Amino acid sequence: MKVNGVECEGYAEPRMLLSDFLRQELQLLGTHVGCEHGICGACTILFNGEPIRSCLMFAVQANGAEIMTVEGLAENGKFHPIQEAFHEHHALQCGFCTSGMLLTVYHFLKENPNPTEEEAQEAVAGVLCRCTGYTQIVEAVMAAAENMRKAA
Amino acid sequence: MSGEKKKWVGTSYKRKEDMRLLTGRGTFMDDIMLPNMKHAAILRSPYAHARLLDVDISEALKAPGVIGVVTGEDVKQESKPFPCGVTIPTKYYSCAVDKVRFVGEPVAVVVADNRYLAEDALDLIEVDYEPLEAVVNIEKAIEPGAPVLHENIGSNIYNHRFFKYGTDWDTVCQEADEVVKWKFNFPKYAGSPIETYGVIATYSPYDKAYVVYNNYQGPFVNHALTAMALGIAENKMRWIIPTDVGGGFGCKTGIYPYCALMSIVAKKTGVTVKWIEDRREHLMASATCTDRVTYMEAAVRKDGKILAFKDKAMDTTGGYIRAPEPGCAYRSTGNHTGAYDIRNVDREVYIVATNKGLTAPLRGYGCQELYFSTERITDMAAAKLGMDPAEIRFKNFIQPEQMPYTTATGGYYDVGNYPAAFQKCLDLVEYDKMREYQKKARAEGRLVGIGLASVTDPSVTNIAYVAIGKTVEERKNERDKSGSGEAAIVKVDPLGGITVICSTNPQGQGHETVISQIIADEFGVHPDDVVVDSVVDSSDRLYSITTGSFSSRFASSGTTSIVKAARQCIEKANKIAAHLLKVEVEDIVFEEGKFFAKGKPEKAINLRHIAGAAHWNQSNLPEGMEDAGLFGTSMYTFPTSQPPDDQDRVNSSNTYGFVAEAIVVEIDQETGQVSFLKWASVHDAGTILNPQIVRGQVLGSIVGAIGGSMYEEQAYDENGQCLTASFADYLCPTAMEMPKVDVDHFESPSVLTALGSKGAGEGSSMSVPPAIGNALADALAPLGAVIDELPMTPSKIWHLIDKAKAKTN
Amino acid sequence: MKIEGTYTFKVPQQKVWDTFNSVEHLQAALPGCQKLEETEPGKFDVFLKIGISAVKGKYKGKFEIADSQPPNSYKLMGGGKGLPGYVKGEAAISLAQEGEDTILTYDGDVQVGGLLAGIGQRMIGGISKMMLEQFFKNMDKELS
Amino acid sequence: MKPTAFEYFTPSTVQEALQLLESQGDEAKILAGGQSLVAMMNFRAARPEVLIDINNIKELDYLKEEGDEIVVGALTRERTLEVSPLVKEKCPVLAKAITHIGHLPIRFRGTIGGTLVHADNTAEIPIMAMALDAKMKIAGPSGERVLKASEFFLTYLTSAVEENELLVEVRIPTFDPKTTAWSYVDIARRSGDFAIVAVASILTLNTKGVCRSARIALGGVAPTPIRAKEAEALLTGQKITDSLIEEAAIKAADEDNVDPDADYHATAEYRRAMAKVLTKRGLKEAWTNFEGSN
Repeated sequence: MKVNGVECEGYAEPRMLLSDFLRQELQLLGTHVGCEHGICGACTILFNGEPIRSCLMFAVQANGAEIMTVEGLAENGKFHPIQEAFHEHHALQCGFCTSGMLLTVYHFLKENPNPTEEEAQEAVAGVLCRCTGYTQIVEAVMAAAENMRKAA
Repeated sequence: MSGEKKKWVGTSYKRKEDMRLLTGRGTFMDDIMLPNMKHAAILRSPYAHARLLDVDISEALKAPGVIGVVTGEDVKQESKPFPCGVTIPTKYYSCAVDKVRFVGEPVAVVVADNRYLAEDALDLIEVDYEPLEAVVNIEKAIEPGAPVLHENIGSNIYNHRFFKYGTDWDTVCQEADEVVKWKFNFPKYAGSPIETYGVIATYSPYDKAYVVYNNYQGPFVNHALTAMALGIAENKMRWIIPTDVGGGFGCKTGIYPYCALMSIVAKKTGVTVKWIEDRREHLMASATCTDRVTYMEAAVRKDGKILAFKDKAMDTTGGYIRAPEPGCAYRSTGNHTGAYDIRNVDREVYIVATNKGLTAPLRGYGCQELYFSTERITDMAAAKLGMDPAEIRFKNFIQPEQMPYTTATGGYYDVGNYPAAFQKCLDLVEYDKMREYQKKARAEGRLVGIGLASVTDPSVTNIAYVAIGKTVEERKNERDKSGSGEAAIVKVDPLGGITVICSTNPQGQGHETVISQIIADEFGVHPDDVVVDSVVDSSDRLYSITTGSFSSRFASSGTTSIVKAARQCIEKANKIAAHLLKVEVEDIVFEEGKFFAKGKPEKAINLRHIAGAAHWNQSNLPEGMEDAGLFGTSMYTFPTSQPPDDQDRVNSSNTYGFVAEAIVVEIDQETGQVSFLKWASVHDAGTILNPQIVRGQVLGSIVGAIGGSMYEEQAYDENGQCLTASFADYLCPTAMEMPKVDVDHFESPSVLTALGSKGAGEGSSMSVPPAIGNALADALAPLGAVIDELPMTPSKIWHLIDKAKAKTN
Repeated sequence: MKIEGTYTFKVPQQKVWDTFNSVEHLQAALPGCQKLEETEPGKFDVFLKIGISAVKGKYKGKFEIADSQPPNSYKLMGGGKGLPGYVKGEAAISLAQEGEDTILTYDGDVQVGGLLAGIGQRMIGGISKMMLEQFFKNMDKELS
Repeated sequence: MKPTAFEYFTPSTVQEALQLLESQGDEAKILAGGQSLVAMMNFRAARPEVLIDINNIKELDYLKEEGDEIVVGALTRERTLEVSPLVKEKCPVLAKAITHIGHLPIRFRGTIGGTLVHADNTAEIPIMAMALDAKMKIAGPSGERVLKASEFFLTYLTSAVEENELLVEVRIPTFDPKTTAWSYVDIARRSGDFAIVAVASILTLNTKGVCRSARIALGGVAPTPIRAKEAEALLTGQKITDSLIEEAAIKAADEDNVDPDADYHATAEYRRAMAKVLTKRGLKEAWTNFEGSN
């Protein structure tokens, strides 16, 4: 499979979850595991460009797929505008759900570059955060959208 | 000291932690990999109450990849029950030894090459249980004839105490015009951080010492208790807490039994063992707040003056009681009367055994349980007197001119202007306009309610409060315990770089950033130049019984230690500067990172120069200076952290902030669904160190409290089965459940802390449950329905409406 | 969890009684029953394989018929456990002839524990009801 | 929370999948989107010894129009239906209902076939299958058979698909939005949760606002999604009014029609009451949003 643009290989018995494979075999520790039943959203990654729960897929199912994890967001040591906005708006505290949040937002803004606040709120509702109360996350999403539109 | 104009403190300096956390490069517990590391899985009891007759591990031992299996028998051999501050502690081990007393209690541990194989082997362990009758209801548990959980105690009462402060209740009642009483039920809910517990333990048989990585949050008293349980010296058990901890909210104070368990497992199996708690384990068996039944009474005069509070509070800590309980009932002793000038208090406290999961502090520790009953009864008193709930609060507030104020129960409030802060909240929510709006809505038959809460927000606990669990007589035979010490080391390296090491290990609060801001101001450097080491390692960090990140300690006690340690450095630097510049130390001016003799700024030397002198040329120190280098250390404890007195009064915390909450709700009467129309939250956390971070703390404490008030509960059926062991049933609010909240501040700087700051991390977790309760009650008032429990789900609200309507028809 | 209700069999009471007390018929009618053995009079060992969602799994258990008042009533007590958790229950069962039909009334209390209760609470009530229905339907078949 | 070991097969045709089902016996389980199954496996509540992953069967992933039906391969993702212009135009109520399923990442993986076979009584697509009179094509060792939704859902979490069969296609009748009023409403504890009760309403109307046919499906009030036949009959042939809607709602929540269970989140009485409230609100919403209503 290709992860963050790099060809990767590893061994996985059929039952190994994709989340475990990314973390243990590929040592991509930025993908966090919070519930292993698809609800918390911390392990959300992009699978062929689509956001999915990596705890609800087996690694073998990702054979040949293109995957993007949080490690693939920043380029050349520079924050992606979404990361920048999260930083600017204090949209993270402990940072554990943040990887799932970022990838969810990354996909969301690709599909909807000019969202309403309500849409942004709904978009991040698929990832549980226990620290922030979400308000600053939604503010960051709106700011990121604006900055990305300006840059485009 | 406080109130000076600062360059960095008070600004929303952007977080330094974000750099790694936003790029997936944080180091959380599960990110730590050690050589020869194997993986543990825990077999847990499906029964709420049963005798353990036999645990057969023979098949599990033969399973592929299995290194070893540890059972309660091993744990009994290798450890003693954990000490706990009640008269007869339960025999609480890290793994069940004779009986299981709650669903999810550990019964055995398998260690295997990976977690998958470990879980496979769990399936092969045969346990012979003799099921016993379970008891889950607090009041039923203390009825005669209830099944007894702990034979050595003989009843289900872990702790039972009476307290009287001021004039006795009956006398006060004679003076009162009304006595309002009601029974309240407060639910069992949890912090449920997205990162669960995790432990890696290793044991060296050669030096008989343990190294335990874990995502603990303090207080470090539990480090000592764990060493005591393992029967080892405290310095033979090194705890390392990684740079990043994925949320705590009090819940991670409950990890220490697993530190003991995995230590035993590492010793028995001879390998390094990693255990990462899964979500199901977490939701059944980590830690929640206590659920509480309160029989609450208030004696009031016609003019609204509350003369006395009386309560009978019954908490349950579940199948066992473990430290820091019985704190649940006593942590709020000093602020029992909240923001009100009430001089008479009558309390009866029970802590009860039930076949439910165990407890630990939850953000707001003990205060949400307390204020849910005191703030609800205050509203009920207002209703009885025909007063507005805002008016009764104004009538009872401690006035600013009464500060400093000592509460009837021993709390010492140094500063505060509660009426003004409360008024700010009313203005923010447009209270009068909202009451008008409500009037109109009611005329249209809509259920609109306004809920208020005004409470004091205690932080930096004085560990002395735990002693309240024992009577004055019992305490006489024991040595006193007290204190609130928090540690900081500030060191300036030979090239002038500043590194800070604290004992408040953060779980997302942004300590690295705020510490950098403080140090930048103290030393006149840039925050980015300061390095803060977030790893807490018991072997090389200063720590004490009280240290850790809990009870909002960082903002008041942590920062005070940091400032003191920094100023020690500066004091020493002044002396060295005087020595180098050949002037008297009194003549040295330190400004913007430069040291110079008064009136001669052109001949300034910088910190690097001074640090260089202190490190590189140690024979040339000023006269009388014995130590080389440049560093400062502090373990500041508040002088206000005294043991309880012989009338059970105790200053249970050290700084007391204030929170005012005003919430406007509308209930859909057909479905029982609740929507928030308006919400204002005003906090007095003293001097604000970083507004953006404080706002995040407030909003975060609000979402957690919305959870406990409306969505989250560790629920049990009558047989003690936990019904909410997945996130499909334990419902954490999502972004869609978070309303818009206007947050504002009223700053009255504490005179007890170096920077004037008080705790800011917990506030709304204690004020939102009563405010939501009051809002819903106010909305339902026209129907005559009463809110006396949480969480209020649509189904429950609908039944209240249905019943009330049936009554009127 | 309380489970109560009635079921109408279109056969005389004695026949219903006999069938409900026959190992053979019980084995055939119990949903997922792989094995049923009477170890001593009125006491049974049972092995079930259930295939519904979270309840799916193999269960080993025992049940007992007590206070037997032929052909009118008896008490059923039993329980079993499997990897997904345990089930324990007690029910009073009574039969009454009504014309040509026999009305069976059951009034029981079922405890479900372990994994099942913790993650499947949303479906336990429904599934218990469904399995009981299934059992009576199968019994109906056995009776005809 | 790690799944038990299983043997893993990835057939690339329906034929292969059926052969595997036949040869592997009742311990085999089909893996489609896996959004319920893998979660259950992680809890070890599901312990299939054999997993037949049908995600590589490309012939099952299609969405097309045939006559007055939308024809959907069983492996089609929920998200594909949600954003399909065809579905939006010819069956907008389905697109709307799908937005209520979990959260986006679930819909990107979850398949129409998977959720139908899982047969949760509160799941959106099963409710819509009932409401729309969808037909399910099931392939088995002896060929194919087609079942109506009313025959497809047997009871709690149980569909008519046998252990050696595979659901391959769903045929959804389209409707003309110009003459059809529709709505999908539900109550859940949180956004994205399984509904406590959900109601789908589809009313075909003539130019004078008279209801020519009515279809109302409810979820969460019986072992399977159900239709409110009496309420539908009441509406048919009538001009829609508030009082008629009220009456229909009472009928929909009638004891003969609904038999809900209680769980921790809601009592049976609440569910029954919500059957009425949501039917009323659903019909009102359908009627209000309908262009010909005013």
